[in-house]
Amino acid sequence: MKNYKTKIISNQEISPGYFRMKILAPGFGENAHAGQFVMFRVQRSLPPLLRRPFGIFRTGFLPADCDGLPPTEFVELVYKVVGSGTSIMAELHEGDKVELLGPLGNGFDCTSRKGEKILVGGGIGLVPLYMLAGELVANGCKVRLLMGGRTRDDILAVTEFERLGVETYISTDDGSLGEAGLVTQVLERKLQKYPETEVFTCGPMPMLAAVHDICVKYKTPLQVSLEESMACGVGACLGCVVKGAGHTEEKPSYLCSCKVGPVFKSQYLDWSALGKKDNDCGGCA
Amino acid sequence: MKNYKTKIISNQEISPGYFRMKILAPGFGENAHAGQFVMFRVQRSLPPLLRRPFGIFRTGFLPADCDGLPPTEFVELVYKVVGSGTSIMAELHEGDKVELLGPLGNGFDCTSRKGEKILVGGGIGLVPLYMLAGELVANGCKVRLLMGGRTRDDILAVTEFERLGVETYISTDDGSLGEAGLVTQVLERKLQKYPETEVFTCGPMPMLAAVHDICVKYKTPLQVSLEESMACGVGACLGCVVKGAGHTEEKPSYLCSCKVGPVFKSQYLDWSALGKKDNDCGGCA
Amino acid sequence: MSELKKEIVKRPDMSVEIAGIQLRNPVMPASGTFGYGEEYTPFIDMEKIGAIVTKGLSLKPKAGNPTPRIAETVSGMLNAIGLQNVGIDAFIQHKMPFLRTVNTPVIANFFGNTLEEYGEVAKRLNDIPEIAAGELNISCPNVKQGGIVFGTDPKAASEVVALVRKNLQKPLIVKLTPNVTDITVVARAVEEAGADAIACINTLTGMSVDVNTRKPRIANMTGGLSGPAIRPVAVRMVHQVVQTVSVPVIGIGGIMKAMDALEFLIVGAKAVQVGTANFVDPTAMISIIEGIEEFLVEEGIDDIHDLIGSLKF
Amino acid sequence: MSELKKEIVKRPDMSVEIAGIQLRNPVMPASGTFGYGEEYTPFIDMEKIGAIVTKGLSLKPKAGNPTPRIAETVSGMLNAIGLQNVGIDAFIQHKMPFLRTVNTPVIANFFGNTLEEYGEVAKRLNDIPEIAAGELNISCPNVKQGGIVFGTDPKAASEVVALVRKNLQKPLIVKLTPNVTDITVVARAVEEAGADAIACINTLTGMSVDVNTRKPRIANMTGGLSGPAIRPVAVRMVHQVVQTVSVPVIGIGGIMKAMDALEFLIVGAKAVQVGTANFVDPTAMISIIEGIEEFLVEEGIDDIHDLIGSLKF
Ligand SMILES: Cc1cc2nc3c(=O)[nH]c(=O)nc-3n(C[C@H](O)[C@H](O)[C@H](O)COP(=O)(O)OP(=O)(O)OC[C@H]3O[C@@H](n4cnc5c(N)ncnc54)[C@H](O)[C@@H]3O)c2cc1C
Ligand SMILES: Cc1cc2nc3c(=O)[nH]c(=O)nc-3n(C[C@H](O)[C@H](O)[C@H](O)COP(=O)(O)OP(=O)(O)OC[C@H]3O[C@@H](n4cnc5c(N)ncnc54)[C@H](O)[C@@H]3O)c2cc1C
Ligand SMILES: Cc1cc2nc3c(=O)[nH]c(=O)nc-3n(C[C@H](O)[C@H](O)[C@H](O)COP(=O)(O)O)c2cc1C
Ligand SMILES: Cc1cc2nc3c(=O)[nH]c(=O)nc-3n(C[C@H](O)[C@H](O)[C@H](O)COP(=O)(O)O)c2cc1C
Ligand code: FES
Ligand code: FES
Repeated sequence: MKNYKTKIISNQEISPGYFRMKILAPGFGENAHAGQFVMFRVQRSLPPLLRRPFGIFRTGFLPADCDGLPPTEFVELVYKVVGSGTSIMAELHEGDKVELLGPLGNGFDCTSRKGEKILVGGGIGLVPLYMLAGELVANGCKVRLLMGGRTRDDILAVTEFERLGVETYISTDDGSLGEAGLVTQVLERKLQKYPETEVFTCGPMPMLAAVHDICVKYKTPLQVSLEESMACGVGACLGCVVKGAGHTEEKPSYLCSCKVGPVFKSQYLDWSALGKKDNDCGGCA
Repeated sequence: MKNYKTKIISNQEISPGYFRMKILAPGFGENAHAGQFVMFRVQRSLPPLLRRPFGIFRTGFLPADCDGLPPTEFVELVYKVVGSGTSIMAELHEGDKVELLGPLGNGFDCTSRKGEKILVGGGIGLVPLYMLAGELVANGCKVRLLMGGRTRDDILAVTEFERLGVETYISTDDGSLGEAGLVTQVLERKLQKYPETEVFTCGPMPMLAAVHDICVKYKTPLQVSLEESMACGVGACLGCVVKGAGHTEEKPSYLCSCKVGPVFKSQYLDWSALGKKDNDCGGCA
Repeated sequence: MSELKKEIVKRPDMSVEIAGIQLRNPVMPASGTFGYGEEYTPFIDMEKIGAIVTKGLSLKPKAGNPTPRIAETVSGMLNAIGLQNVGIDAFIQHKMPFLRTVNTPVIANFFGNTLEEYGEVAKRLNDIPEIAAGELNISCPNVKQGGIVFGTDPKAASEVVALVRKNLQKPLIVKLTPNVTDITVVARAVEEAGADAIACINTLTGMSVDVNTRKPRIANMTGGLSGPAIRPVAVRMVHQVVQTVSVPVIGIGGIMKAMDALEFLIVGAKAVQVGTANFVDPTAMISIIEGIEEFLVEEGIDDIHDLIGSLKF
Repeated sequence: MSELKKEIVKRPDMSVEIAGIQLRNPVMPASGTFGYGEEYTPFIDMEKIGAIVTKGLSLKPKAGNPTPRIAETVSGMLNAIGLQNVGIDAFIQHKMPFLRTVNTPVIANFFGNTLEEYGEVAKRLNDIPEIAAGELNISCPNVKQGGIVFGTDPKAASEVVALVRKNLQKPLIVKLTPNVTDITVVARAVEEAGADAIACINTLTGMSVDVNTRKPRIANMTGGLSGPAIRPVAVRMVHQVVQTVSVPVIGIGGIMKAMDALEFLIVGAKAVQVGTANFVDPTAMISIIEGIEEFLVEEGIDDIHDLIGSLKF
């Protein structure tokens, strides 16, 4: 975990509105695990004020330019342009200075090696699953990836997942790629077929909630990666909390999603509250 | 007077820290007079919040690209990088969108055709004098330009002034170009030699005050162009006022420098107050 | 939005009534940022905006504060103009002739240096038939009460509003200062004293120092902070006031674009005023009006009243 | 600055004393933006900053508000964390072990839900020898007085400060809320009740609406506005308080870089706290300390006390 004051190696649009950014980051990879994230400072000047959190797509080394020089280590992000910060990011170029805090948080737990693994990713939620797939495959697991998106443009990096040796299943809302329909329908079929499975998911909250419901139904262990608004990313501001299982007004339980998460075992979360905004009580700061 | 939503034709560094920016502005020239200014919107997003005022260096037409097409009209600014806004301006490129309000204010009064004219410009204060020199020469006046600056880098557009047929005299604080010393010393010599003269000046406030004192001493008519902080540039906010001659606490006289000025006949200003900041009284807005 | 859809939908009704004045849409300039209207004629069509609000007027001409009077801050600006204005007589003589030619309601913002003066200006406004309403600025120090600002004390606020209410034979909008512990207390006092509408907020008092000269960046030392920096405070206060009073509320503070204006309308402002944004872009109000209209169309709302106060909480 | 000059000048004295605590320099984190210190150890050297200020502590653990708790605004952010904290017991058990290892004064920010609780927390702080001082946050609603915030009422503020003063055998810093009509009245009350130093400002109450969902952008509806947007208000209030009280004042609000901190020092703050900037750049405090030192060298100032309060007006 370090604050990198570094620069961009490349920043390319890979699908309409989706970008891949390679950033110089010596020493980053050895501490990074699948599911962790970085806090990215878009530019030195305002706006935006706050850093933006992004999952780690992968880490690696560029081939050495000249003999004798060490190869260049990088971290790679994949991001979707959704607002002010990501719009500015899309305009950045090779050589532009950026700052990066990471790797942060707790990633996926890959210690359970038995059985098969199903990864369910929706849109930009595919990002942390790439590194996860790599680790699981390396562990010798059979990995199936269910990719969901609104249209074919939202299905990212299929070839790269397949090169890892992952079996991919694609569904899109409009049927423009793969099966027409929701990724959760595919999940249900797969769980019927492969009951001894562990599921990992990342994506929009309605999808996560549906995946959770299905896994409860099939008694399948599930790990989810959440996206909460974050200010600090290091557990200092307490802005990013989610309600833990058993949270009540009287005995509240808030878990820091930047520090305990962003990946949680699904049973530790309060699913009745997740994804809903509520305006309970007052308070000062 | 119009709000141009337009684009940059070119933006080049002409001396360390000084830039020339040509901006597409159809119809601008016919209403523009020497000494008027524009309110320039640096970029559509923050920062900076407010527009920045810049004098008009010149207006003109680019040669037509193709037969039959009308030539392209432009306005040209010359600016010095001093803070946040001008730093961002220095990074702009051909084709970048910008907004421009102008031409604004009252420029130099060139109606008096008798005698000789002396123009005194300090640093970036040379900007409005270029168009003025052009108008005066066109009127058939003999024009002498005293150019002052800290170093040779602050002396702008000498050749262009000379091409208009202007006699130039250069002084720099460090003697790196022309005479070593202040431009006001040269002014005093010239006034002794050519008593029947009208003086026009623009530059830093201490220089303006010194020029005013000399002109009072030699009973020479003087027009000065002032630089006050401006928010609106059109007389609406009353942020840019200067004290008029005869201003007192009891009978205060504030003149809008964006509307009545930025060029004033020197006798209408309260020189005891100019260039000094004072904290007299309270008030709400 | 597709061309087809644009044709089918009828244009939503954007008109609102504030204190008995009918406005074609809820967007108007904030006092002091639009001069006396005429200054902006080269840039925008005065008959497209909801109303024109004048610079604050006083009985006698007022010279205002020494300079520098303005300074930019992060996403905001400080001003201490000191309420410079031509005075009510010169206003009638030199500014009304233009305003009479425009088919848009004119709201005269005004203030006094003493309680009596407030009353006097109100009376003078009665003589000008083309003034649709008065907007009372109570963010001024009460000279008699040792400089305490009228608008920060519910009793003083109530007193000045009651007096003006008695003297003014036109709708009365009262404009509140945000520099108070509890704006609802002042809002309630002002409503009870007879305000037909409430406008808020005026500027937050701020200060900025030039580190190199070690002097305040405006001569008056402190000034009023306006612009996008203050918007969250303004939205909060407008929401509080809407929840407190039953007269219409005009929302002001840091509105730069349509989305910003919509925040105020959603919390319940019946109209909005645009201030600092006029300096940044003299056509800002037109873009805001168009943007609100487009939003209503996209949301399938026929009448802006269905948007006003639609906050879900 | 030339290399030569750098060698010749001796490093200026940056140390200041606040309420009897000696600080190596006047820069410390603002409560709630630095966790319990340990969170930032990977990024900055805790022994380079003037002090460590903890997240606000209460007698019992406090869960805080529902989410979303934070939202970015123009050059600022809103937060409604709801004072979530581990409580004083867990603080002693889990957070103090780290803080004991650091050779930097630790200031414990604390609050209570009732008057009594304020007093109790103060007592508990006496048990922790490594806590250099208490920083009393009076920006909390007084449950007994119908939710009126302690810090907005000079009487309630005075009462809570007097009680804490009696119970706390350590220097007492009192942190003021800016959401008041006249901060000097509260500052004076708090000084008279026994504050050894005053810190200001806490956040300005604000609100922001998501136009598309028509919901407040934070669950608690309103939140505290911090960051560069509020700096002009903070500088103004710090200046006012410095002119009013004789105890030292700690300036807080929107400090992002050395130039910003210098504004506060020039108006008379003896130290500054850095809040939101820690999120933007975890090394911000180090840059600020270095920047202040560089400014002193360039201005030929040997002792920071010659800068403090040097405003020309
Ligand atoms: C742990 C984590 C990992 C993430 N990984 C990725 C990723 O790999 N690729 C990717 O494209 N996106 C990722 N996101 C989401 C990404 O952070 C937001 O899309 C981004 O912050 C939006 O910034 P903006 O300025 O463009 O949008 P804004 O204009 O700020 O807002 C647009 C939308 O983004 C949401 N948003 C804004 N700020 C944040 C924030 N600090 N945290 C979360 N949501 C926010 C807003 O609520 C709003 O709905 C991740 C989020 C988290 C918490
Ligand atoms: C009528 C007029 C004509 C001008 N013509 C030219 C010109 O032709 N070329 C040129 O280089 N400069 C000109 N200036 C000055 C120019 O406006 C400022 O240099 C510019 O606004 C600084 O912007 P900034 O953001 O870079 O600086 P900032 O970071 O904002 O401040 C740097 C300095 O510029 C001053 N400044 C900031 N805003 C304004 C403002 N709105 N008006 C005046 N001064 C300001 C500040 O007081 C400060 O001293 C003119 C100013 C006026 C009033
Ligand atoms: C330069 C300037 C002058 C102002 N003059 C007045 C005034 O005369 N009367 C008044 O009630 N408000 C005055 N205001 C306050 C504005 O009307 C408005 O309440 C405030 O600027 C907040 O809105 P904004 O953020 O959109 O600018 C002035 C504001 C500015 C910036
Ligand atoms: C996320 C967050 C949490 C905060 N928590 C506390 C707190 O527990 N106690 C307190 O006194 N102030 C708290 N504050 C206020 C800050 O200490 C500080 O007064 C305020 O943020 C203004 O400074 P800034 O603009 O530098 O952030 C908090 C601020 C933020 C942003
Ligand atoms: S983002 Fe600050 S605690 Fe998680
Ligand atoms: S700049 Fe607004 S009145 Fe001159």
